[in-house]
Amino acid sequence: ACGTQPAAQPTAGPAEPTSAAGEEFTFGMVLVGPINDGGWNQAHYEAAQYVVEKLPGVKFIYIDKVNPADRPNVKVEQAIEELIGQGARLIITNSAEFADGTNVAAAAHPEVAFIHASGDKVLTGEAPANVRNLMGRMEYGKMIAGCAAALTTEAGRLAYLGPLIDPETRRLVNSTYLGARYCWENYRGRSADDLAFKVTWIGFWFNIPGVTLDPTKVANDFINEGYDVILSGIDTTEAIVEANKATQAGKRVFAVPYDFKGACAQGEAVCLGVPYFNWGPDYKRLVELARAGQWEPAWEWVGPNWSNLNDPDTSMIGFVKGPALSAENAAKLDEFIAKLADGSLNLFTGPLYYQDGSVFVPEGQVADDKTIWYTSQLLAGIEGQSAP
Amino acid sequence: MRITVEHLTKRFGSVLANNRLTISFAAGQIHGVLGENGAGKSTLMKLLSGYMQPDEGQILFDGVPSRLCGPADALKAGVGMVHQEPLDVPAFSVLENLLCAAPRGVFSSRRAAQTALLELAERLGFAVDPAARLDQLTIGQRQQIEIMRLLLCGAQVLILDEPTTGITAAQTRALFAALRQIAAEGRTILFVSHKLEEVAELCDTVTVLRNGEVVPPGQLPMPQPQEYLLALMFGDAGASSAVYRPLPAITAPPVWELRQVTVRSGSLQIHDLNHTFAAGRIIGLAGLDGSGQQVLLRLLAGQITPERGQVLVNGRDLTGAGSLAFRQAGIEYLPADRLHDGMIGAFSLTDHFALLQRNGMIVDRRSAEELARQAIADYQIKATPITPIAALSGGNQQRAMLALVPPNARGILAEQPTRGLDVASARAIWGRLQARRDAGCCVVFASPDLDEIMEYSDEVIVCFAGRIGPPMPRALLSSGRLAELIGGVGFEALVEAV
Amino acid sequence: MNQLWIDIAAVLAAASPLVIAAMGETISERAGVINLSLDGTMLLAAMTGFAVAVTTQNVLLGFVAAALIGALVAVVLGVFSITLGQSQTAVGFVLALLCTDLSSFLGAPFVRLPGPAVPFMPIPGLADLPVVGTLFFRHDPVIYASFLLIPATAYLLYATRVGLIVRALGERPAAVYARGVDVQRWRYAMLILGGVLVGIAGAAFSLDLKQGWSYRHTFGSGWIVLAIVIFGGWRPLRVALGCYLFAALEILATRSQSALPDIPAQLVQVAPFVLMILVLALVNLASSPLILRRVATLPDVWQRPLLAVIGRLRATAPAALGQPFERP
Amino acid sequence: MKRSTLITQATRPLLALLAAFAFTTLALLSTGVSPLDAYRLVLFGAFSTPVRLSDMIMLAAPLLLCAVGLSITFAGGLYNLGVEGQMIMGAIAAMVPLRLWPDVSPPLLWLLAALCGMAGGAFWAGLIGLLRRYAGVSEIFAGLGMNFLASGIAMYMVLGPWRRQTSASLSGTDLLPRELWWPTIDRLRLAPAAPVIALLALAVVWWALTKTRWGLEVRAVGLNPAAAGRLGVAAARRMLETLAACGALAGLAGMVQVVAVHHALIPNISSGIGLLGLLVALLARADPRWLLPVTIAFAAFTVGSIQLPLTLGIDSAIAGVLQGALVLFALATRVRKDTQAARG
Ligand SMILES: Nc1ncnc2c1ncn2[C@@H]1O[C@H](COP(=O)(O)OP(=O)(O)OP(=O)(O)O)[C@@H](O)[C@H]1O
Ligand SMILES: Nc1ncnc2c1ncn2[C@@H]1O[C@H](COP(=O)(O)OP(=O)(O)OP(=O)(O)O)[C@@H](O)[C@H]1O
Ligand SMILES: [Mg+2]
Ligand SMILES: [Mg+2]
Repeated sequence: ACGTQPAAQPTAGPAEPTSAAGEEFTFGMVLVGPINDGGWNQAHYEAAQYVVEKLPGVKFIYIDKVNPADRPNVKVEQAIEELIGQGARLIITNSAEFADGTNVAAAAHPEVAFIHASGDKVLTGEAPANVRNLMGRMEYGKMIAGCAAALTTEAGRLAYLGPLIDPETRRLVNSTYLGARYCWENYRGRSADDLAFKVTWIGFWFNIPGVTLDPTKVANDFINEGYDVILSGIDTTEAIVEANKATQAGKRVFAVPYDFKGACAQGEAVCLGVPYFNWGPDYKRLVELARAGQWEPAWEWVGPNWSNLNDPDTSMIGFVKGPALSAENAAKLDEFIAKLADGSLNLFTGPLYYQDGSVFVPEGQVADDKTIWYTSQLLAGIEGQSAP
Repeated sequence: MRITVEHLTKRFGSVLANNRLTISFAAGQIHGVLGENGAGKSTLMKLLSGYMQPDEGQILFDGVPSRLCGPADALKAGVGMVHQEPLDVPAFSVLENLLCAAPRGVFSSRRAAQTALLELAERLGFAVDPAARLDQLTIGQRQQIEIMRLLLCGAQVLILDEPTTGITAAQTRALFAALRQIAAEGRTILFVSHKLEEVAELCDTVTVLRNGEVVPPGQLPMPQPQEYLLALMFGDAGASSAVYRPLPAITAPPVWELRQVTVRSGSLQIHDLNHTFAAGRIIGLAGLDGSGQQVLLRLLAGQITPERGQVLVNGRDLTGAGSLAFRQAGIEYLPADRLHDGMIGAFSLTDHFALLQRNGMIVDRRSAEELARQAIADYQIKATPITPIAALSGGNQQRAMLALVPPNARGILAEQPTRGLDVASARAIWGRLQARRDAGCCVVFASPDLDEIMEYSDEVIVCFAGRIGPPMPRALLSSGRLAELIGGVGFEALVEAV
Repeated sequence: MNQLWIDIAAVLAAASPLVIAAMGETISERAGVINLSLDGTMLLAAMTGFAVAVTTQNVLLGFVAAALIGALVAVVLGVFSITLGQSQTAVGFVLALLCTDLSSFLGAPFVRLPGPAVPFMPIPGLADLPVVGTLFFRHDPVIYASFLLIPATAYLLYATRVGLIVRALGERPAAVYARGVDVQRWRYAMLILGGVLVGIAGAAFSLDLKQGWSYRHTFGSGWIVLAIVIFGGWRPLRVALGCYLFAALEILATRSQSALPDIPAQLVQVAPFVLMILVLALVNLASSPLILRRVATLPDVWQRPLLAVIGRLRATAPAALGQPFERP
Repeated sequence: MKRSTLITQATRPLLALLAAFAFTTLALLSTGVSPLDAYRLVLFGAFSTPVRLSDMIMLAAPLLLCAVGLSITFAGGLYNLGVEGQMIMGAIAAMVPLRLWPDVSPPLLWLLAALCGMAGGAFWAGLIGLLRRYAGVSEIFAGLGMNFLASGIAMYMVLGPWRRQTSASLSGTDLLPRELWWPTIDRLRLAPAAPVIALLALAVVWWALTKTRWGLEVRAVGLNPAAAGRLGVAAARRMLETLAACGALAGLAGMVQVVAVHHALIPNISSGIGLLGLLVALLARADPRWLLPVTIAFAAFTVGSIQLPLTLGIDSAIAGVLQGALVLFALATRVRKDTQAARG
């Protein structure tokens, strides 16, 4: 019954020797959640499969669910140690939580290459020399998601199921809001004051019973409070599942899942679309780099391929429109995407204000990468905690 | 219905509780069953009522052999048993208790059950409130209800195991009248008791059990001479030796002094109590169940704190100090339920003595074992120093509990000190308590058995409805007067006189 | 106002697995057996129910499987405690942990898979009634079942012959034995009946209220149900009230993030568990001798109503709860 | 007679062992992997490399501390399910000096942290005792409630006062400065101080329970509080003391988790070690002589099972299944609880 994890079988036998390297190259991944979560972790897992498929002679091993709830006595370092013991020469860790552990393990194994996905320790100079950071510019995906939500909502009430509070999640919420507000004002012709946008943070990337808020309950609560589009910011799919249930119970609620291209499958009827990560091409590039022995530290923040958002071989960030998005709104959304693509629209243009009224981007300026990366508060107009 | 048993045998491990018993109980009569503790009376009754199954032998009802696989079979056959401690459900009302697991078809409805119950109660002369909760009734009342329940469920044979142990004289009279009435209606009654007088008063025949056998084989018609029955039951140990002893003068200070004490426990309240308990006395507390004896004992043990007033022990005010402080002041409390509240079943005598050591951080096993050995010799306890207390017989447990009373104890509070013990064991226990008294201890005990009170007390205190009478020298009291006082006759005048 | 009714309806729905499990536990505790394995049983049943429903695409089969698991664990508990006479607490606790790990182990392939769910089923005609319709008739069958189970349990315990025997089993098994009832067999039966309900409650999570399967999916619900049964004084109506109170507290906790931004919601969300225990403590404290003695010193005017309140609050456990019974 | 009792004494644990493995094997078979491979990892995996061995020891140390503490409460007749919470409170309390005075010399700071941790755990356990004594809440539920509260407080500390500079994640506080980590052997994660302290605790508790009057009194209270009280034992006080002693040891375990394992406060700092400790204590029948071997075995199962998902693709929870089954079947082969029913 456990056949869902074939990649982990060492019995799979050595891949046929390749002309390129002659010997097999193993890369390992430590995932924070389960590989089939329909979200963040599945996106990473499938990217690894993509690499194995595209690069002969590359073997993939992993340990998933490395978090204090599922594996209380396993630390990231330990998991990495196991993977290296199994022969991994490149390690990918996929959670912001893994920053310290990745650095500790990387320091202990200078001969191994490390990718810490979503982190910034290279940027801050705290990482050993064998660590790279990789992240996608999901801000665009979230703007599109926000726009789709704003185009669809009837009540003018959007809810965002947030994970934990850190710069990354804040900038993603802000992007969503900016996208939503823009489309609300420009396509729906309504005032920003009429748009309710609420965030509830559950406390972690996904539900850890007893530690985080229960996303199922939070989503239900959004619905009971009259929010009719739920945007997910967490790794898992509770938002779309609950929206789907509510719709079946006679309400009209939509959802925008996150992270994984196939996430709409859990509730086609309510899915407005999904912004997702496509890690495959970049992992492939980095695996080749590591195999060639050309590893060096870098902090990368990769954007979409604007010419074809959904190209599996080139675009790090994608957006698939969902069945619940009406044709009319889909057309408007395409228009919006086109504006983002050609640069005529940059939503991070001032004036933008934080919740407490302080200035995020001054009038007439455009935020640079570092400002956006280290967003310190939610924007004015968003209901929800900026900082704990 | 006539009951016959043939070659009935029941073993518990190495104990042969019933050894090839063969007897017959004729219908329509009251049959007494006598025997010392552990003679096998209860075992026989439990076999007859299907509560346990025999190892060998058979039971015949009206000559028909029947296999009883459980109490249900027995009741179907018409045999019902009232256990010594009524086996009812205390949390239920009288009516619920009656209906619980009643055989199919006996009661068509709650209402029908209630009517039937009230009718029967009237016939037997019992007073009953169908809505009352059982745990608010006395043991005697609960026994009456059990009897009626069994009769209503169709019992033709009624077995009563020591029914008079926990009930008052008045209740005993009512019970006997009812039993005669039931027998007169043609039913058979088996009456188990230690008490010769009761058997003499009530029974048509008597069967004496000794070590699991009937002695002499077969039933005896009543009446029989008391000495003869005693000899059958106990061999030589049963000979009476009650000697009245004059009270010595007391010089020691009183052990307890109660000053204006008001105390409440449950629904019972005792007001403005003033009493002094002198050293070197045995004081018996007499009264109906729940008249205040237990409250008084627990008050003296420091287990309940008075609402008002003072409790002095050896002249020191210990009001509200807690039972530990009382103990440290030399007060020892011996509960009725030895294994439950008295001692630690899994601990041996040695462990108990070790527990009593008061100095040093480390346990001195050697001296504890020495003390245990000595206690076993002194108190004739059938055990080794390392036998778990739970494996001792009831009498030996009681002796062990007594042996554990520290030598410097000033006051001993005993609740039913001989509960469930036979005459010989009881006498041994009393010998010990008297020795303590002679050593200057004050012994206060409560007992439902008036004979025990009369025999062993130096002074008697009568409790009636939460009021505590003045101490009366035993020498000035007759059994009849005591029985009257317990029932409240003349109690007012007694209290006024003080 | 309308929002209030919606919220109450949400509480009624959210409490449904708790109610079902609590009724089951009430029944078995009334018969004298504590099923301390509840938390593990619910997890294992939730997992099994979901796994079966996913594989067969049949929700009903999922519930059947979950009920069987509940019964199975109850039987194991029975064999160890009723038949072999081991401490119910120890066995129940070990079973709770064992079933939890078993659910994690066997459930691994089913983590976060999409699966079928109990369909929404408004009662035609009644669902559109104002207020009442929202509260009671716009739910799914599991929630209706939880509604019906409360009076059914009360009826069973207080109005039937079976109920008399069950209650007597918990109060004085020896008395029931003396009346010709097979104590062990009845205790098994009630334990299994309770287990079946607990199993169904587990599936009510994974197939309805918190649809899907993940590790520790029903987090702590089993423990809280055990506490609620005590809080409810082993009386079905009060036990149900406890479940609703708990569900309400949980919803309040979810809401509190925006209402009380200074307190992390994570602290608030454990609050219902803590509050439940505190309430239990208060209830017990109220009927402790300490308080009763204080009350006794008050003037009569105060004493009477206070004693009445305490009497209502007082919860006495079945006298033979947790005690083994051996046939003589 | 003698012979047969000897045989049953030897066969009973053996039977339990067999039954537990049969049960676990069934669970393994249902996943389709070879049980032998799985057992090889679970039983011996922890001893296969120095790194794993050291991980096992670092799990065994806090586990032993908890189990030793629980053997005290078991002797006192209490089911201290609150041990998880006591560990958490110990960890939180230990963090206080570590965060307040990072400049004090490390050994002094560790001593301070250990004392704080023990006090924190003891305090938390004492609350359970008070709830039981004065509010009549069974220690099981009081303990569970306090566990929830403790983890709530830990989460509050992690998200609130002690949160990281830039984020508010439940993953934990910032790591402690390096010099505050307990020194480890070479490249292993083994901090020798942890097992040493745990063994010391074992010795002290064994001595206290079997040789001292306090221990005898605790056992008396555990068997029959009413009778113990009658015989002059301050039963209520002993109950509080046993809980506090257990809490102190659990708190110490929490402190070890902070300075030797996680080097930070994480919400799940107790990592289920307390509950595992309950299983250990149950299996060892709270007998101090059995605590050490059982602890090592259980820690080895847990550490060994970490490789299961990696090499066999099955979940590591099978270690928990094996542990639970062992205790369950061991319970079954014990003497009945009700053999010493009341007589008289
Ligand atoms: N359930 C039991 N297990 C072991 N031994 C028992 C059991 N019941 C009775 N015995 C033993 O069998 C013998 C007869 O006991 P039984 O209760 O029949 O005596 P009894 O005549 O009723 O005594 P008593 O006057 O004390 O009630 C005693 O030695 C007793 O210890
Ligand atoms: N449950 C038991 N566990 C161990 N031993 C027992 C048990 N029941 C009976 N015995 C043994 O059987 C013997 C008889 O016990 P029993 O209680 O019947 O004595 P008894 O005749 O009632 O004596 P006493 O008059 O002292 O009460 C005891 O000495 C005891 O060793
Ligand atoms: Mg008898
Ligand atoms: Mg006896």
